[in-house]
Amino acid sequence: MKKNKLVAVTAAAIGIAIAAPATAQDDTAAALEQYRQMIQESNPAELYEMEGEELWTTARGPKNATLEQCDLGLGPGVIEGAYAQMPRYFEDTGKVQDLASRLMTCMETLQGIPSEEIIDGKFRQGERGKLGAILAYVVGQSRGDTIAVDLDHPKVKEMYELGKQAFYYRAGPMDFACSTCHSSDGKRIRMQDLPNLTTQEGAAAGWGSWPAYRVSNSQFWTMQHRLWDCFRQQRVAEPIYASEVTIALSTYMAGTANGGTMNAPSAKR
Amino acid sequence: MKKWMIAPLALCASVALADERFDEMIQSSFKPHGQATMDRMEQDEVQKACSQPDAMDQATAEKLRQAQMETIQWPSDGDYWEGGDWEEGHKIAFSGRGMTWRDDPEVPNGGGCYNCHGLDPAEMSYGTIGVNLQGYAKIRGRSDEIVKYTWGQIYNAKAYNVCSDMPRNGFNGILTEEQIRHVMAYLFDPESPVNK
Amino acid sequence: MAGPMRIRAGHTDGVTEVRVLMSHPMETGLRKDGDGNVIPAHYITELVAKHNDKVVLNVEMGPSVSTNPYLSFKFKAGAPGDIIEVSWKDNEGESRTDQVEIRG
Amino acid sequence: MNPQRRDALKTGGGLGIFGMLVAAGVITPGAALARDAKLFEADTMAGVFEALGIERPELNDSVTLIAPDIAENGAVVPVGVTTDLPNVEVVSILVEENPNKLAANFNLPEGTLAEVQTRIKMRQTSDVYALVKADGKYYMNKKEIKVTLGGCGG
Repeated sequence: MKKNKLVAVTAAAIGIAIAAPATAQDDTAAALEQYRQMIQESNPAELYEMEGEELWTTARGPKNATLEQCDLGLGPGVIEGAYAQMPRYFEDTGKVQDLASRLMTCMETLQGIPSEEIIDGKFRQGERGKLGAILAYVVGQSRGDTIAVDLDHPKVKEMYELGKQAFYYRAGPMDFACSTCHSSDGKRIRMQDLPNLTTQEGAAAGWGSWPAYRVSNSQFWTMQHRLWDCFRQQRVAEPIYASEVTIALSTYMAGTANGGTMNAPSAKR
Repeated sequence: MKKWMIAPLALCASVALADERFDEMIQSSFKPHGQATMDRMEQDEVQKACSQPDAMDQATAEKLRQAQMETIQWPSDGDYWEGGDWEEGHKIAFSGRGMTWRDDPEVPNGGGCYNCHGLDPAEMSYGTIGVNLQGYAKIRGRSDEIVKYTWGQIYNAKAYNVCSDMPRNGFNGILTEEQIRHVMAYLFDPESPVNK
Repeated sequence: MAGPMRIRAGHTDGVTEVRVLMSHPMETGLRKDGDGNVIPAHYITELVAKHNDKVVLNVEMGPSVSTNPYLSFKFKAGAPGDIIEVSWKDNEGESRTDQVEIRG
Repeated sequence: MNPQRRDALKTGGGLGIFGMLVAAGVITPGAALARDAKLFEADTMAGVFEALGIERPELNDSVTLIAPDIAENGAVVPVGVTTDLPNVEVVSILVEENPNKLAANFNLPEGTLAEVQTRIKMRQTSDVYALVKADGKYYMNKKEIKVTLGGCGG
């Protein structure tokens, strides 16, 4: 019996719209919140989850195998709740892995799809694009689950600390670090609210809502894609797909978010 | 006083090891792309000192700050804003383009001011990382002191607060002297919507 | 080839509510790609929804319906287990049909 | 259990449902295949009414347009239309400031409720109109939706 974790849709969108206040300019924030809630309904990310589910069970690659034996940390083939505990340490690779890098391992070992093809590829295209859809499906199977990254594991803790250091690492011609935008409450860039990723609450809001369908460009973005674009806007060099710094930062965010709830894939501006 | 500044010797060894591990991670995790080359991963002394979650000691901060003050190039002809065009300044304030691996370095950069600051009170879409600058000169006036400070702040914000979140626009070549003058006009010109 | 639609149909108190999410770029023909070339218009022009064999909705669309279009509607009929079938076609002649059972 | 049939008719070649429906006489070829292009190409509100052969309807509170006051991004603006008017035949959504005004026409057969939702693109802040044809007459209401700029432009 497969757990249907897609959001239960109600007529909430209509209710919210009618209930929305329309008074002073201070209500801009309330109006934006109303908009954000409305776009969560029937999120197009579901289309990617559907595609990912199909890819999970389709025999592919040089080995013509499915991903159904992929071990995401809870045993081969166990998907439900797996993402809420990632990144985690994997004995077989001897590494702390986020979901993207773990799926890359599974695609290589089970299906024979070389990881280089994904690392050297482009977001939303080819095997990296397919990995994104599979990731959407896997993440959706942790919807509503509590974020629980094992910071007691020394390897995970080490990655967390490296991620924290990377978070505060200022560099490039604009002197930006992740912390420039994401270390205090209530800030925004333009109209975009910035979660304070140094607090449990902020990290849970941030980590717990990625990956996401971005309505601004009608694209499904993974956390790898999100981090890549953050670094672009920091004006530093380009992070390599699934590189250590991306996993370290993910571990820092997820670890800080521990106790929060996974609400992804979500829909974002 | 912060631990990383006055760490006992015994701790220094492990800190150094951790730093080596960290540097290794940075070096192996990035690649050059367009104008965003690997040297951008190297830190200068200000970036290094400001990459800690906690504030540094005051003496160190003051020394670094003064060194940054020395970098400021004041307008060559003494024209801080009168010769600037607030409409050009608006475009620069509005544009966030430039310096990413996607941008052509030959095209002038934007200042990205609206990303962090409110300026024109009629513009709804502004960030809040920096202070709100709506009505800038209307509120603060146009004394020599405030005009000079504003130029310096845009040119190198680290000369006033060494770990400021604001980019060093002039010092790091993000904006040209002429562009800074336009942004200054956007802030000081009575005709600018910022002061309406 | 366009991906499958996500269709959900639920029945309460004599009314069936249908929500459809389609995978489609809905290009307006007004956008340019990175090289400055106009991206040709490519959008769904029409959608038909059927309950068993009866048409319950027919929508004509222009390119200003959002990418990956979503729509919802309700009709007074249907029962759990009945079939809802939704079809669309676009300005390039591409089309797609998917089905779902009404849930109780 | 998954209620979605993945192996459902993937309209390979052939006529697909449109052809079948036309063949079965369920819908006329005109209704199914020849969308009123003139209506969708109208680039003024007046042009839309002209294409429909009607006078511009007065605003009327019997029609409700449900939409956010502010759309953070104009690429996706959720809009819904409801009305208590009886015998609703068509519900249309129009955006005054878009290049082409008409976004969508919902043709509602008998039994389908006048309660529809979709998502539209908006180029800029604009009045959005819900136009309803009921019992052969047209009724209209509007709501202004503000569209903010977003992102850093980086």
